[in-house]
Amino acid sequence: MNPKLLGGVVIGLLLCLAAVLAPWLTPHDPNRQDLSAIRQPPVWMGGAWDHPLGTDSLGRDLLSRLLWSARVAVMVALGATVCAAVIGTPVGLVSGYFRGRLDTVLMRVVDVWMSIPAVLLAIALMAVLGVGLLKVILAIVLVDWTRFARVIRGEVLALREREFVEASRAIGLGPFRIMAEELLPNLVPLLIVLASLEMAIAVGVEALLSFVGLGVEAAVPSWGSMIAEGRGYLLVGWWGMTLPMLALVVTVVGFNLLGEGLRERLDPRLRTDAAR
Amino acid sequence: MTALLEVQNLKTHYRLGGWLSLRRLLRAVDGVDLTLKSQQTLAVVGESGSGKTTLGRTILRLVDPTAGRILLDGQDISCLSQARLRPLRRKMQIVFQHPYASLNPRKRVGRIVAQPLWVHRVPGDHRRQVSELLGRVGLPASAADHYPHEFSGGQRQRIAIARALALRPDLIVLDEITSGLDVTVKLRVLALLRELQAEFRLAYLFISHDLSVVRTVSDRVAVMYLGRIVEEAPTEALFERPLHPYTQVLKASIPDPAARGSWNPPVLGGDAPSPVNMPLGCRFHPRCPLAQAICRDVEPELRELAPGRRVACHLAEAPPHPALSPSMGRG
Amino acid sequence: MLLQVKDLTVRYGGHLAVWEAGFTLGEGEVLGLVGESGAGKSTVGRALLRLVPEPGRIVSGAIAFKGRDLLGLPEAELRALRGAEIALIPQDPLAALNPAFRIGLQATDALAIHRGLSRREAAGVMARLLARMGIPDPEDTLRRYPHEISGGMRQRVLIAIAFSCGPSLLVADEPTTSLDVTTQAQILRLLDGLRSETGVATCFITHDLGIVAHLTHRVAILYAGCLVEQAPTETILAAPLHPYTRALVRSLPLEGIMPALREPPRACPFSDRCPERMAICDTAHPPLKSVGAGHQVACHLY
Amino acid sequence: MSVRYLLGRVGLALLSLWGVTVLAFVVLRVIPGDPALLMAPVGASQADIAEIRAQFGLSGPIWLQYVAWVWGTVRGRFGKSLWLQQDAIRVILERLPATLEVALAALVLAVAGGILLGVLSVLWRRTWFESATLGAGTLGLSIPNFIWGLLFIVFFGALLRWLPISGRIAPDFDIAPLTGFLLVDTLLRRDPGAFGSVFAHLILPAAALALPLLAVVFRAVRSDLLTAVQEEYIVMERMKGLGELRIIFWRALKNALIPTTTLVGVQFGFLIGGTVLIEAIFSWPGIGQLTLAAFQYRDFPLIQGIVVVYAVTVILANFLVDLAYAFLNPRVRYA
Repeated sequence: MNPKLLGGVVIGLLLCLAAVLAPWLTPHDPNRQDLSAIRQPPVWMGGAWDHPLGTDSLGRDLLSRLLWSARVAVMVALGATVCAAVIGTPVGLVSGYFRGRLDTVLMRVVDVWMSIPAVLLAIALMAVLGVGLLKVILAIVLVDWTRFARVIRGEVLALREREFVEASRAIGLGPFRIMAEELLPNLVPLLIVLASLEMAIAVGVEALLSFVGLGVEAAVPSWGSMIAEGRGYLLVGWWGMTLPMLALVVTVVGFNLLGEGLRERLDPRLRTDAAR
Repeated sequence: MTALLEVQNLKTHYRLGGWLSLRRLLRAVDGVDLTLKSQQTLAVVGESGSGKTTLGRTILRLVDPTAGRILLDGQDISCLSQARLRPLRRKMQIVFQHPYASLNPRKRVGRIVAQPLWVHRVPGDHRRQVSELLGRVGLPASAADHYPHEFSGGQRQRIAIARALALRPDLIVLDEITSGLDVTVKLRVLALLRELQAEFRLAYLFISHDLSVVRTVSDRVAVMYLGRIVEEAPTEALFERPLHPYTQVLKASIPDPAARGSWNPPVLGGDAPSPVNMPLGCRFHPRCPLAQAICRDVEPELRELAPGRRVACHLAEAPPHPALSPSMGRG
Repeated sequence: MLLQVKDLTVRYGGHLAVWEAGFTLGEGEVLGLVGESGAGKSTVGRALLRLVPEPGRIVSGAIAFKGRDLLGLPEAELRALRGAEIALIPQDPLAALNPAFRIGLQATDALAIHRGLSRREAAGVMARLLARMGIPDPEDTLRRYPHEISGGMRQRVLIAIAFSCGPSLLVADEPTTSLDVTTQAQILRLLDGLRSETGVATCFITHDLGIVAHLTHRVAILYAGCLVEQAPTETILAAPLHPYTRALVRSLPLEGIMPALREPPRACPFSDRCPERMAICDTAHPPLKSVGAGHQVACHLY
Repeated sequence: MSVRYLLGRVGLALLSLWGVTVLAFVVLRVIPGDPALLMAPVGASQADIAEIRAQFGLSGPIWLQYVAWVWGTVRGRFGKSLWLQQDAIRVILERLPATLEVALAALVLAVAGGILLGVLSVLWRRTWFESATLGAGTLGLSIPNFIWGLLFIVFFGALLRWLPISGRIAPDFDIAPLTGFLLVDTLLRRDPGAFGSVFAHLILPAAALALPLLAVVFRAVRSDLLTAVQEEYIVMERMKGLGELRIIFWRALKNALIPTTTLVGVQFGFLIGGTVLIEAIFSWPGIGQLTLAAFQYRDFPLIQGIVVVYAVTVILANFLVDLAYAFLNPRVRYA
């Protein structure tokens, strides 16, 4: 296992662990306010062990909130990635395999989709849909399925010219069976890498949306909203903003490392940069 | 003997360019007639751009023809839908040029060779059939459990041959199958093909750019130039006395190791014109050393100069002695 | 001796591409380096220019060119030799021309660097050279991009580049493999004409014995990175000694495939395909032995 | 580059533009149900809603609504901003230069920096520099640009206090807008002090915006260069006696830039989208900052205008990228 992959897997496992075990690991209810203990510093800065990472300006325990936020991150990452892949992959496959007019139309749609900046589209969708975890996932999927469609199509265009695809046509396989049996297995490495990178993007977008108040519900802790809240008292308690930021950065970098590590291991020649 | 495959005035044209760009017509195959009898080998020889590969794929309907007829066992398959074509695929198979691209890298050899069997719902124990096929092409039965990348180029061509044989076809199109192989391996594969032809009663359409390979395997040779057949003859007759100027140049261009010091290849004017802008008249006339006025204006028909010998050249004359009888094999 | 190669060993990552190959090349001589793909012939050719592609590395040996040790030469001095004293004609003319630049720029590099000509002067020289090679409108060709001319034309351009500075050693690395037969014949004729005119010593890498027969004076046969036989061309064609050479010359099919070379070789690399295999073949690597006038063979039979 | 290619690209750009109007229309109108309700301020009466409906042509069949909307869009009429009570398109155009200024600065920074780092990391491969830039590259492209913005504010603004973190120019300068691009305006006015202030204000937001793209460009240039230097034609350049520096900077780089260019085209959308948050974070008076407010106030005309202007910018940028691609790649006629 290369170091990137190792780093990615370790971070990913820790994140999943934190997400699954959050209810048992956390010392406090993440939403319990304690106005008698606001903006307490972490222990290494003279805080009390009761709140190992300190509290925010409403006296909520930061460690608990961070761990609960990990749940949101994991759900968004998995949900959005799976859905985007499920929508984008068939579009890319069909478009690349049949080419011709269908391809032209589908790719123009993707082009148009991509000419509205992703952030703007996500914000617009959230403004229209209203806040909520499922809606965040939906917005990310609506924005990001194009990424899968484009990259998969590019790969299919190259694969379909390979002689083994022609060989199965000569045997008498129909187009959809060729896609399922000949093309899809060859797309698996690319899909795995794309999915890891997509998870990083999804976590980032969720944080961004929550940061501007268009993400998950206010009652659900999320790194994005924690960053936004912490920003207000930056000068009196830097940890309020920095700790969730750190968690977010580590997570995103972790998923990226996972993607790059997987690429190096599965197929170093994969071009996935266009997917970002 | 009746013809297994008969191709009449076959044309495959491609449109180049698209929306807003200049539309041009690439005439890859442009009026080909040929006949292949069962259990015989017809070699189609040509340089790059001659349309030989497109011809092979059109005959198998991997590419759709623009015009003309393809008769397989007397049945016209040139207009059948892909669904109607599917059962007929048992009769005709293909082996491709690139041993590294023609096998799906993500499937084990066993599944690759068995694929035609289950696609066509062939009864019986597929595993056993696969090991028999592998054994027949000179590979151990254990090869079925390995992936293609574990094999050398020659071995992969054998796997591809085994896959083509699985349905017991009558016709196999061999598309440049030896061009990526080293000489000693190439000779071994050619020998295998000859053994299999007798055993499985196969007819081969052997597509190649290499005249010297063709000589050892084929009964008849058709020489293609820019989408057309310019000469067709029994193999030995063609090598002894090529009648078309292009065939003569082609033959003389190959350096023969046995005749050291006496090689003096003929000079052709320039490079081959492309199938996109075809010259008027005889397609070969801009490069032909013998071209005359008529060659610039009139496209020559493929004429039968002697029994079994057809040439598309205004100037070619029948050989002084009658050629070998047309259906007799390699001399 | 113009070129003297001794015990050349090249390694690619974990495996050996060439093992202790040695040969010489006199002024005006043409040596054919023959072998199948993967036998190490191209690697030897590139090693002569110290251009073995990564991760390849010349591990040991010596290459003396006009008495200078090429392997010990600093990079700057080597650059002064490349393109001027030693030239290369590559295998695939499309891959060997940069698709993003006009042919004129690429064709005048060598003249500009080694002869100090301006680009304009160099283009003039190049145009005359191309005209002599039968290119109808050389000025126009120089203005084009590589993808706009045919394969035969591209190879003519590369040959012109190779000859432009009057080299004394030419490495021709399968220069016609990617071309059609009729084009190949013309390019070979052209190349042979230029060679005999300039008298440049040539290392001609090929797998085609027909080309060897007509263009070379001597032949070295490589198998799995080892030099197995070396002799004047007539001798090789008329009386090959090594069983592998015999299979090549007499077009005999061989079972099996060429193995990757183990290090150091403890057996004859050809033993498992050899029709005349003996017990010793599996236990000892046969050294190259002299068996006649300029004829050497590495086989336990002799 | 042929006229045909140019025409084709113009056609594609127009087609995309048309598609954007459909998409914007669909997303903003069809999905949520009644747009008039969405637009209406909280607690609006039925009469207010009816008036909104009339003002924006929200009654009648959907295709008629679309036609009316496109017709308005073509003439740049999005209506009056509900929040600012001004013509929406004027508000947007007034603020557009600020957004373009920071976006262009970021683009230049990303492309120039990315290419430079890419070339250097190939030139000095197998040294500490390569590993350092590779690590930084992963970090650069992993972290979303609003996080970069916040980090910069904390470090360079709050802790080190090196650079300003809010606005386009220090309040003590008063520059009447000419072009709207303050870097240009201060130069035209020959006011070096103001220019310095504008420049200082630009650095952090532009850098935050640029970093992810810079990392992408760096990695693309690097990997394409590494591919190129293994190519036979680069071996031939070495063979002709060219030096390594010259080969990488003058020959291989052009080959590497061809695929990189397309990538920059795809990525530009992300950069432009990034301005929404970066402007909010740095109180940058452009349309990005306007966006969040427009959504907050449900300012429908303003939102429409912003979406269309952003899309036009991206489409235009992609068009320019296509031209650059054709310029670099002699093989392209019409892909």
